[in-house]
Amino acid sequence: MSGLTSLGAAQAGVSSGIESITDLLVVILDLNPIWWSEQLDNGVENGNGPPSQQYGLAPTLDQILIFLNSYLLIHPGNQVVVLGCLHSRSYFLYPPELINMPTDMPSDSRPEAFRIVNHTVQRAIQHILLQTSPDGEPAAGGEEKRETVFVGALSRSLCYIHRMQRESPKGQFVQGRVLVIEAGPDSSSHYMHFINTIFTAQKMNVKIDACVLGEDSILLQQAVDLTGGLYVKVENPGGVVQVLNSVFILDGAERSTMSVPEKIQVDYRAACFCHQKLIEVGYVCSVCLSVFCAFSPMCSTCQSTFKFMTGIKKRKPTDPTSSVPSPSSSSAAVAAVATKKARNGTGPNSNGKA
Amino acid sequence: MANMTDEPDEQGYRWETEYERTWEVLQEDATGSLTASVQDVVLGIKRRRLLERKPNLRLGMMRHLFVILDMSDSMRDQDLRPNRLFCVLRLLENFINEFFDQNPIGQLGVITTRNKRADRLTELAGNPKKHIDALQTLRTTDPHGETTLQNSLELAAQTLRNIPSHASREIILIFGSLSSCDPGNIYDTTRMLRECNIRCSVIGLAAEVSICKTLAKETVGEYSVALDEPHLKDILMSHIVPPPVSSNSDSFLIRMGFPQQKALDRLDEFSFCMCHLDQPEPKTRYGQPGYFCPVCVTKYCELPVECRVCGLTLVSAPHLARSYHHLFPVEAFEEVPKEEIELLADKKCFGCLTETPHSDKSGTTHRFRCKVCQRTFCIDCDLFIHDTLHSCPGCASSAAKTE
Amino acid sequence: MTSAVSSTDPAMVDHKSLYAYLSTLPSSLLENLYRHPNPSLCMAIFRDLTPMAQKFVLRQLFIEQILPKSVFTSWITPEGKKDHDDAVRLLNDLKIWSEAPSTAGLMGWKLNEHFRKGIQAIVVGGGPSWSGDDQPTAEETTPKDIPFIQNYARERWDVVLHFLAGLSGASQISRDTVEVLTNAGLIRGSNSTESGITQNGFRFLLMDTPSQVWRFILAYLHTVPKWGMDLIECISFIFQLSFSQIGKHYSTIGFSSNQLRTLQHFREYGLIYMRSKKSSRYYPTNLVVNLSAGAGLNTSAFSEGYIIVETNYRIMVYTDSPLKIAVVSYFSDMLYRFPNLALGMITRESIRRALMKGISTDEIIKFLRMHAHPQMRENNPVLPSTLTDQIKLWEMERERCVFADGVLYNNFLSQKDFEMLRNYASDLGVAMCSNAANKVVVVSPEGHDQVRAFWKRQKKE
Amino acid sequence: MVNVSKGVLVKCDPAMKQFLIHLDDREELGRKFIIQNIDDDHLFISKDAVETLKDRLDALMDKISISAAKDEK
Repeated sequence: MSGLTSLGAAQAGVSSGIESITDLLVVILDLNPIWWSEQLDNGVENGNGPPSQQYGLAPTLDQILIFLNSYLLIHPGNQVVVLGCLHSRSYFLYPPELINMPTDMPSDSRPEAFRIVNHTVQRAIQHILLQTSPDGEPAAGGEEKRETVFVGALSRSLCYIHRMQRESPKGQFVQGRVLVIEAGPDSSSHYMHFINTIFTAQKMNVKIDACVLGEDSILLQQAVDLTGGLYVKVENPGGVVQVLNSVFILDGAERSTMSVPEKIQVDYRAACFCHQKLIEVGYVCSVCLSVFCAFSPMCSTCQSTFKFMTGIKKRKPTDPTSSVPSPSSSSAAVAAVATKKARNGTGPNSNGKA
Repeated sequence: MANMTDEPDEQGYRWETEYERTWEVLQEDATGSLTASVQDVVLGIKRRRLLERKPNLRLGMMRHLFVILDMSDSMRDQDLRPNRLFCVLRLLENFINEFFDQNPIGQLGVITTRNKRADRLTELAGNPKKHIDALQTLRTTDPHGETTLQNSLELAAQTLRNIPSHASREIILIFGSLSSCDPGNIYDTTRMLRECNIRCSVIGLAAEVSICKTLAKETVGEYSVALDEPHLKDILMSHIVPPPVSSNSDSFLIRMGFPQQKALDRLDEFSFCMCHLDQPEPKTRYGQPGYFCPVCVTKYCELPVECRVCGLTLVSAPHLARSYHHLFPVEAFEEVPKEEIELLADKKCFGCLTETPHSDKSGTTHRFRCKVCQRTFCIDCDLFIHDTLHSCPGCASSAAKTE
Repeated sequence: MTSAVSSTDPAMVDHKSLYAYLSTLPSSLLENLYRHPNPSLCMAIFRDLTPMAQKFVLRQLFIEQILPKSVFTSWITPEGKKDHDDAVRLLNDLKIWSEAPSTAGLMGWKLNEHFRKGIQAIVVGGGPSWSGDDQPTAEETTPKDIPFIQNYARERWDVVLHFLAGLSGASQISRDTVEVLTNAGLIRGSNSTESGITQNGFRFLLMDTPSQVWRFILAYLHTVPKWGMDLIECISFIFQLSFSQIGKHYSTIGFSSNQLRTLQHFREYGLIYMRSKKSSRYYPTNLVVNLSAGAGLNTSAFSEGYIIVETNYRIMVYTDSPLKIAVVSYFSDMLYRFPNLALGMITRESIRRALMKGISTDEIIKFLRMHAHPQMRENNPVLPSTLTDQIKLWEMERERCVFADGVLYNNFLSQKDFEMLRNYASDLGVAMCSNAANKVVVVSPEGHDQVRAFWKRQKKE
Repeated sequence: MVNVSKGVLVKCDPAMKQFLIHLDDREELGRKFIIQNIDDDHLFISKDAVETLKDRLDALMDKISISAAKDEK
């Protein structure tokens, strides 16, 4: 680099421009009022298991605040941002978007910095839940409102991380990480925005972690797998803080020195545009790449017409062995299709199951 | 701010262009500081970059591209640091990564031409690592002899000719020398390229060569001569975005497989993977999980790949989705007029909560509104959304069922 | 982080971190440190732990029963082995962990109850609020703003540094401060005003402000027992200060006499600001806030860049404070003085003079980089590499020959004898150097008599 | 019988070692001070020669290094 290599190298270490890394953790909470209230209802009605079996919003929120305080406690440089997402809207809880910073706070054994974060988040959630009574939401189907759309909150958090990286002083690098705590089921209505946001997170090398309370979420599994994050499904409502404080508090470097839950098998099959059904083999329009489960003469998204095809695709002679598309190879393709149909019913490992 | 003055679009060398009078643009404001007007200049540049976006055309998705690299004596010239060959190799590696990032189901091949002969460095393939390793080996071979345009174009066309017509066929020629030694008549080759609908663009490193110009013009390609390294980088990167496909090529419905990754726990499920079959010891991949082709259940380690047994293109859903943003780009945001700025409900930018500054004298309010969801953003978020995010946070969090 | 020099000799107080200092305290003292109602101390100690130690404590926080040791080893990957051992040693030294039989009979690590309560109070809340924090802030006539406090702090701190640098005209400082400085090993024992600055003193002046304050407070804690003040109360008061907010004012009602005395001391050093000696409100200054992060935290926040170094070894110091110019002149020859600028030249003689004083070139380079003018921070590397390489070369020039006492054994009769003696010496680790060809070995003086005794025994058989 | 002698072990680069040997041959310090030449970068010398040797080395260093400041003044 410069001067005597030994001297230069010793000096290069420091002057590579990055002196200190601050960690910024963005937490996205799922505040879907319908799902949380259902938890209480079915807790009371059919009483499945003792009350501690259900997820109450208040107890879960307390555990999450304990996790936030632990994260802030670890290093004075750590920063936390909290977002809340409902069915159709996302809000910044800390730094608050709707209300302004509360000033009069009862003081207790928590340091001031932690108390400010906790109170702001609690105040903001109260404000949001009071403001959006169930009918406050735009009129959408019953089932519709039960789902949670975290995509909007996710893309806003990437914008925020991008801003923090822009504004950080010269020698400092802000390393962003997003933790999504999801309760309700997935909604696949925004797949386009979802996949673009995941690729952006991948490019900014922002890891997306997922802590799921309700059922498993395919979208979050894909997000975690593509960005190299962690995915944990919490069974016991009381153990949320233990899981958060053991797994999701680990930052980049520590995930190699401390054992973390192993990688999940992600189901990457595409969903066809016409029936939203996961398919194994499909037809893709060469212009707009939309996926169909059966051959149709016209593409529904880009209205381009297709020449009729017999489903036999001439094999591209890309490897040198077969330079000219000899007739034999096309017949091989036909044979392959035939055997597939024969074996379809009985094949041991034809993974047709969802 | 450093290279503020040299805009890539001016042709010709820098000393010919008349200097931009930057010192007149910066005026001191009341307090004598320049910062305010410096900010305006920077914002002005950012705005201009936004407006240059090309309108939305129907883009050819399945791209098959051959890169022909000139390895003649002229590549030893040192006008590009450290010499032309090394500079181009460094930029090519960057280009290949970016190409597969933007066109995951596209395929790329590299051909080198030196000593009056053209040879195929790598096959048309979808795995960037293979190409980059091949380029590494080029660093040790030293360029000499003369290039041959005709042989290299013929070699590329030989493969591209029998690609199914729905996929776009392209050649990028990086041409360092000023002469070419061709066996036959070069114009026959250009006519053949045009008939096979192969789009050929040339990037000149030395000077403008007439045969390259006609070649590019006839095959609807682009011909540009690089002035310096940053300019060369810009030209190379401009080839990343898929070229607007000519309307006559008909579209096809391609049959594709979406394999599932399966962990092998039971012993009887262990299998070799096709992609490492010809590796010295394939047994290292024996127990690894892999993707199983839905038609012929052969195992592959990574996607996208074309199944060697049944010819089915195997790809995973995110790969397809990666090219969506070319087709459904976010339209440019409109600027919030001065008078409306006060009555805006939320004073903060929807994306990053910055309180955007007051509207300055040139009337720009640095606040931009998305036409669909009416959310307002600051200029940095606007750029971030259009350059990398490719989706508007406001629309993503609104309930409208946008597909 | 930890360069714990044996603290028995106070003059050599060189603790870089809280851990190094605390591990020297007797365990009974540590025990009631954790029992102290104010959890700020537990917080400071927790923040000073290594990342893995912190994670172990957090995982144990809400688990009552004792976890066997094997649980902790199952939590790490093979790569984390070294961090795991450091964490175990660290937590044992600080008495946070103690060995105890777990329910299953295996030996496990027990988390100190008081430490657990302290951390839980911090993280969960609900405990008693920190003393002196929530008294209704009596109406302060004109609350001081932050810039005022920062100026006051810098001014008072510069007085201490002026005295240390031995500049004439430095206003007098109290006898207690001189005692603390001697204890910190920064000035020689003589309590005459003439500055007998030691080598550590020079290096102290070159350090950035937060680590200076940190080292000073550690020395202060060492001298507190001499003044008969209660160490625990003093430590917890300091850490409570470090977690307060700058710009707010706190009341001093209900403070013990010890705390009031500490308050007066800190007022003199500029760590807190009080309107007058007897005022009942005090403002923590930026020197003491987030002190517990030790020397590591954002040094850039403190050092406003005022030094420009050029590739022709000329150095420009944009300041008028004699202190800054005095410090820079330790390693450069001052050529010209202007009202707001001092211009100097770094030469071989100036660097050798600094090396004689015991300042190392790494400290000089770190000082220059820390106070580099914002304009210089643009380029990478910040300091011109020709300068830093040359400075290092001048340092290496002085160390071309390394002299070390030794005892020479030569003209052995047989190769066998030579090898036997050499192997014995090297097993003992006292063989400094040896050459098989001409059968010569040099042994360190300490090892000499053992080797000789060994040789005599061999000769007898 | 094995010979034992006390002294000072000098570790230095070969070039500096040659300079020391040169001093020893020409008895610049009044008498021979090298007791044993061990290997390329180690010498064993008598204890009392160390101080004068250091000054002589500094003089050498000053002689061979040009200083920019001198022509400045």
